[in-house]
Amino acid sequence: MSRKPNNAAAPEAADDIVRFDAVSMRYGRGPEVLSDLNFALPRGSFHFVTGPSGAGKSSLLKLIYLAAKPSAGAVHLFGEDTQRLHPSQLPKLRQRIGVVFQDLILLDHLSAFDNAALPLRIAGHKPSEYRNDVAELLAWVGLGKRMQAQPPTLAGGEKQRLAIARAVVNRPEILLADEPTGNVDQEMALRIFRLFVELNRLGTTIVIATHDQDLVARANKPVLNLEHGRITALGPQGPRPRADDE
Amino acid sequence: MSRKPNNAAAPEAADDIVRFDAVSMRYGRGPEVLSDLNFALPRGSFHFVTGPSGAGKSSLLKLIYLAAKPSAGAVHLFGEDTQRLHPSQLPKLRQRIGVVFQDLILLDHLSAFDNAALPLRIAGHKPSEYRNDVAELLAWVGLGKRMQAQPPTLAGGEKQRLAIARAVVNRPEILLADEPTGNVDQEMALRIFRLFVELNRLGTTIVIATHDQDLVARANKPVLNLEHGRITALGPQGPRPRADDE
Amino acid sequence: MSEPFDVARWRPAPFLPERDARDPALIFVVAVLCFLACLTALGVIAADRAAGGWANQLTGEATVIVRARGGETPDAAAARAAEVLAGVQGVAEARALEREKAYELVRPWLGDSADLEDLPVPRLVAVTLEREQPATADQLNAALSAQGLDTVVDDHSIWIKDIRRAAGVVRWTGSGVFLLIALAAAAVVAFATRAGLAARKDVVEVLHLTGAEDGYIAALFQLRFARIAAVSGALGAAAAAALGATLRLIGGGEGITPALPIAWLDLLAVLPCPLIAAAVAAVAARLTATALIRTL
Amino acid sequence: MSEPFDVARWRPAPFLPERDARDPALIFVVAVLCFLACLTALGVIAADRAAGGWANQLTGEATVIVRARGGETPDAAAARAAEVLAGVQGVAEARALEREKAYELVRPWLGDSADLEDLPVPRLVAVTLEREQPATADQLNAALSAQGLDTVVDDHSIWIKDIRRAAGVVRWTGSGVFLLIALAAAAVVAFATRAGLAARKDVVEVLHLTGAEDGYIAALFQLRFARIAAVSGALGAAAAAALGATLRLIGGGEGITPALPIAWLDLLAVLPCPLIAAAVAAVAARLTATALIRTL
Ligand SMILES: Nc1ncnc2c1ncn2[C@@H]1O[C@H](COP(=O)(O)OP(=O)(O)OP(=O)(O)O)[C@@H](O)[C@H]1O
Ligand SMILES: Nc1ncnc2c1ncn2[C@@H]1O[C@H](COP(=O)(O)OP(=O)(O)OP(=O)(O)O)[C@@H](O)[C@H]1O
Ligand SMILES: [Mg+2]
Ligand SMILES: [Mg+2]
Repeated sequence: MSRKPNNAAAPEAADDIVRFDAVSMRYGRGPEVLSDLNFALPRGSFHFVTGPSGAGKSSLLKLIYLAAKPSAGAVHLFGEDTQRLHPSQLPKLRQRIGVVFQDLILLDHLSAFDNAALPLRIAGHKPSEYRNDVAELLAWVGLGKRMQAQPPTLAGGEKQRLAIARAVVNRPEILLADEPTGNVDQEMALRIFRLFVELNRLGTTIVIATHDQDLVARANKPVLNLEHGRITALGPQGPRPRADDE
Repeated sequence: MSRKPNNAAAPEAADDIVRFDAVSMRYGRGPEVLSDLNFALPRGSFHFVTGPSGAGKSSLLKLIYLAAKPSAGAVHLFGEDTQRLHPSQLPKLRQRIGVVFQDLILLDHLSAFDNAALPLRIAGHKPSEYRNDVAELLAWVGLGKRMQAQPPTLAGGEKQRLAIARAVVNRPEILLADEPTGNVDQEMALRIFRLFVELNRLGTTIVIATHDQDLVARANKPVLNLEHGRITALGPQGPRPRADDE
Repeated sequence: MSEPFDVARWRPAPFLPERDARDPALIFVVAVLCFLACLTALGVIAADRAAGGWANQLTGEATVIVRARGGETPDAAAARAAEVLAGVQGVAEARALEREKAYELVRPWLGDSADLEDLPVPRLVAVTLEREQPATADQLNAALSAQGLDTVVDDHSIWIKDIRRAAGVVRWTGSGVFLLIALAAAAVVAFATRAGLAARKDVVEVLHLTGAEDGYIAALFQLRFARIAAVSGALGAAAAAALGATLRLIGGGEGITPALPIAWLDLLAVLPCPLIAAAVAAVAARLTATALIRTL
Repeated sequence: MSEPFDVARWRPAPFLPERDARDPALIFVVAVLCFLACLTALGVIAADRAAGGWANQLTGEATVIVRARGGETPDAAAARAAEVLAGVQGVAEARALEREKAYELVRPWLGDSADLEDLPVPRLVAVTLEREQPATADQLNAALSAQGLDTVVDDHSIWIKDIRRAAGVVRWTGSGVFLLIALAAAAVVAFATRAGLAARKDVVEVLHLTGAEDGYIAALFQLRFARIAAVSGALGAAAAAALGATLRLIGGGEGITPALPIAWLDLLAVLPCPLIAAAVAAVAARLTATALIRTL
């Protein structure tokens, strides 16, 4: 994680996949929930975002996955200023990002399998090409026997794992996970973390917002701590050009 | 927690608020997710339910809050066999139970305040009688400034605290909480736990399903561990006639 | 956000979002259905009343053409026929018309030049029938031929039959269309209720699990749709009444076509529309909601 | 649950639940609207064709009654009138009818006894007018009186005006009702789309955030409702055609009332109904969905 001085128009690093320049954000006419954020995430990095409830973790992720717009400053994604892009260009960018939403948002009427395969379908791939991969992934997250089940019939932890499967199935360039282990036990949390590490090794940039202090402590990855919408602390590794190789 | 021998028609203890007699449960024509459960929760007790994802924790709670029926055996609630009750009697029983659902289910179009006040309204109380209590409770869980916000505009942890407020606002005789601290940090988790203990002290019987090993370890309360729908272990305190006083 | 929240002024918000209840498309659809239903009702009423009036008028009278036979003069034959007819059961009055009446009918064909007095022009007898049990053409004929009179009886029964048939057709198709529209309105509401429940499944589930009675939850939907339907019904009825009034004003007592005379009083027929619409909606919503809540 | 899941046989399920698309109430409502629309269309077509037919028939001909004047015999007057008329601009043919035609009309009034040969019974001249620019009654009258003929011209223009006026009323109210029904159908679909989007907000949100284009999402709703509307339209059209056929069978070529003669060919008018319904639904759904997706 490379921290930049405020208001400095630093030349863009070619391998910064995400860059925030003096970004502030508010919902509607509410107060600022994020204030003057400046940081960059190099391609292939792995970060945690921590902070108390309401600090702005989810809001920060929303800016990256293009579900919200900054009220000030610029969010750069894949080297592009997201504010300058035409709305019609956004879908293609979104297809390169995988997200585990904090409230999961699974499609209740589709099977677990269909839910997991969704990003591949949207991206226009053929079922015959990907169905085996999807099945393998679902088995890996422990849903091998529940592939035909609809989300309302899944246990809380099963839903969470399904949401994770959907987020990673497309081998996204960036993976954003918002509290991905809130409903699973420690063992499963570690298993999921290992999946993320594996993806990271294959090149995916990873950002995880979490309250799970255990996981953060064990993971030994750089941490971005938010309080009241401001960055207050950086984790053990500080700014780094590349994520470590585990 | 008082464990009973299988198939024994033990005379009902007057102060068992929940009693499972050889209870099994399945969804539709699926496999059994709970098998042959026998236990009783004395009035005023405090229990954790633990176990891996999919073990049946939520299903067990659903049987208690009357959202599901056993496929075999009998669930006794407030000394009544729930199977023998006429459907028209169930609403009154449900009003005596507070539930924090695993997926929260808040009413998106109502304010946080209205959401929290809902059980009191259903029970037929007058707004003027309870609105100050509701406001106080919301302030206590840290939502004092968000009382007018609708759930979709709340942070994950805020939603969870709102769901907890709604569950306890009615001073229920039984409080069931399904993973109530999955989205909050350790500090808030402890705060919530203290709220539960306080309620327990005032007489509420409490059952919490959770993966939070930290919380369970710290709490020093009896634990009911499920694996594949069966009770495999009881926590440190074993069967107890009354919950401890902290 | 930091809007100040005044606890003391808090009032519980409705469980179902108010904005759902104001869907303009739904209101429009139900209003159109009510409008069509009212229009149908107005049409049936007007047609029925017109047909009834005509038929009544025609039923009350008959005309008999009397031709002189043998040495009898036409006038004598007509007088005799009137006498005979007056004696028939079901005849209130029979009156031989002045010869001029008969001449009037013939004159266009013969021109002024012909001396009609010299010709055996038939005479007319006007018969007024009793309201309750009017004599039939057959009865009149029988009585007349029994007295050796050469007559043609026209009791308008062919016309009456035609009018009655047409009125029957209008009444039946009208009722059918009306019923169909009512069913369609009920179906719209049933659909809207189902959609509303689907969209607010969370509301229903939470209320249910918090201990609300099924009837209480169903009543939320029932009330909402009854209110929407009442508003839509009022709109539709008002539009139909306005159209009716316009037709009445343009066309006078005869409406825009003489076949459909609208009376001012007919317009009152739209009054129950909002009530009926509300009732249909309430029933449809209640049934739908109860059925869905049962599945919880 | 333990149903075996065969990955190799997996096919992607539709993004919008199929069962939503089969809501019987929605199908019924749209079908009823289509039925009413088709009925309206059939009625308008039949009435229009009938009116057109009558008017055409009446426009093509006129009848002139010729009375002899001075010493001329009726037959001579009629022949002269026919000659005069044939020379008028806009007359295709004029033919004096045999005297029997005139006698037929007079006989009921005079009885068989009268010797009509002795009377100055007027004669009839049948005039066939030119299709393109038919002569008016005034022109005929002028030509005839210029030749000193005592005639009455009946070109049916009063009837034609009445028929035309009635047909116009039927056409305009029919079109109005048709349009209203189409609008109602569009509103139903708009409402259903909104309800569908509200109930499946999650679907829309997930698809949107996963990188689906807005048009792709809108197309899901558009397609679904177009399909529902097509099915409903087919049902409504079939019902309307069946009713039309029944009327035609019961009433013969004249329909159930002579005023509404239905032709077999008219029934084909219901054919475009499913297409129109689908188009209206597709447009309504697309507009509604796009507007809502934009707010994401
Ligand atoms: N859609 C919204 N409209 C208005 N305010 C919002 C909205 N979403 C979040 N907020 C507010 O913004 C602030 C930050 O929310 P955010 O969800 O980013 O917090 P968070 O750090 O993710 O918290 P948590 O750990 O509880 O998930 C909170 O005060 C929240 O109430
Ligand atoms: N409505 C349902 N229909 C069918 N199967 C269900 C349903 N709900 C849960 N299940 C299945 O029953 C089993 C137990 O589920 P349950 O939700 O009780 O687990 P849990 O212990 O609460 O897990 P978690 O910790 O992940 O919340 C799981 O295999 C789940 O898939
Ligand atoms: Mg969050
Ligand atoms: Mg659970």
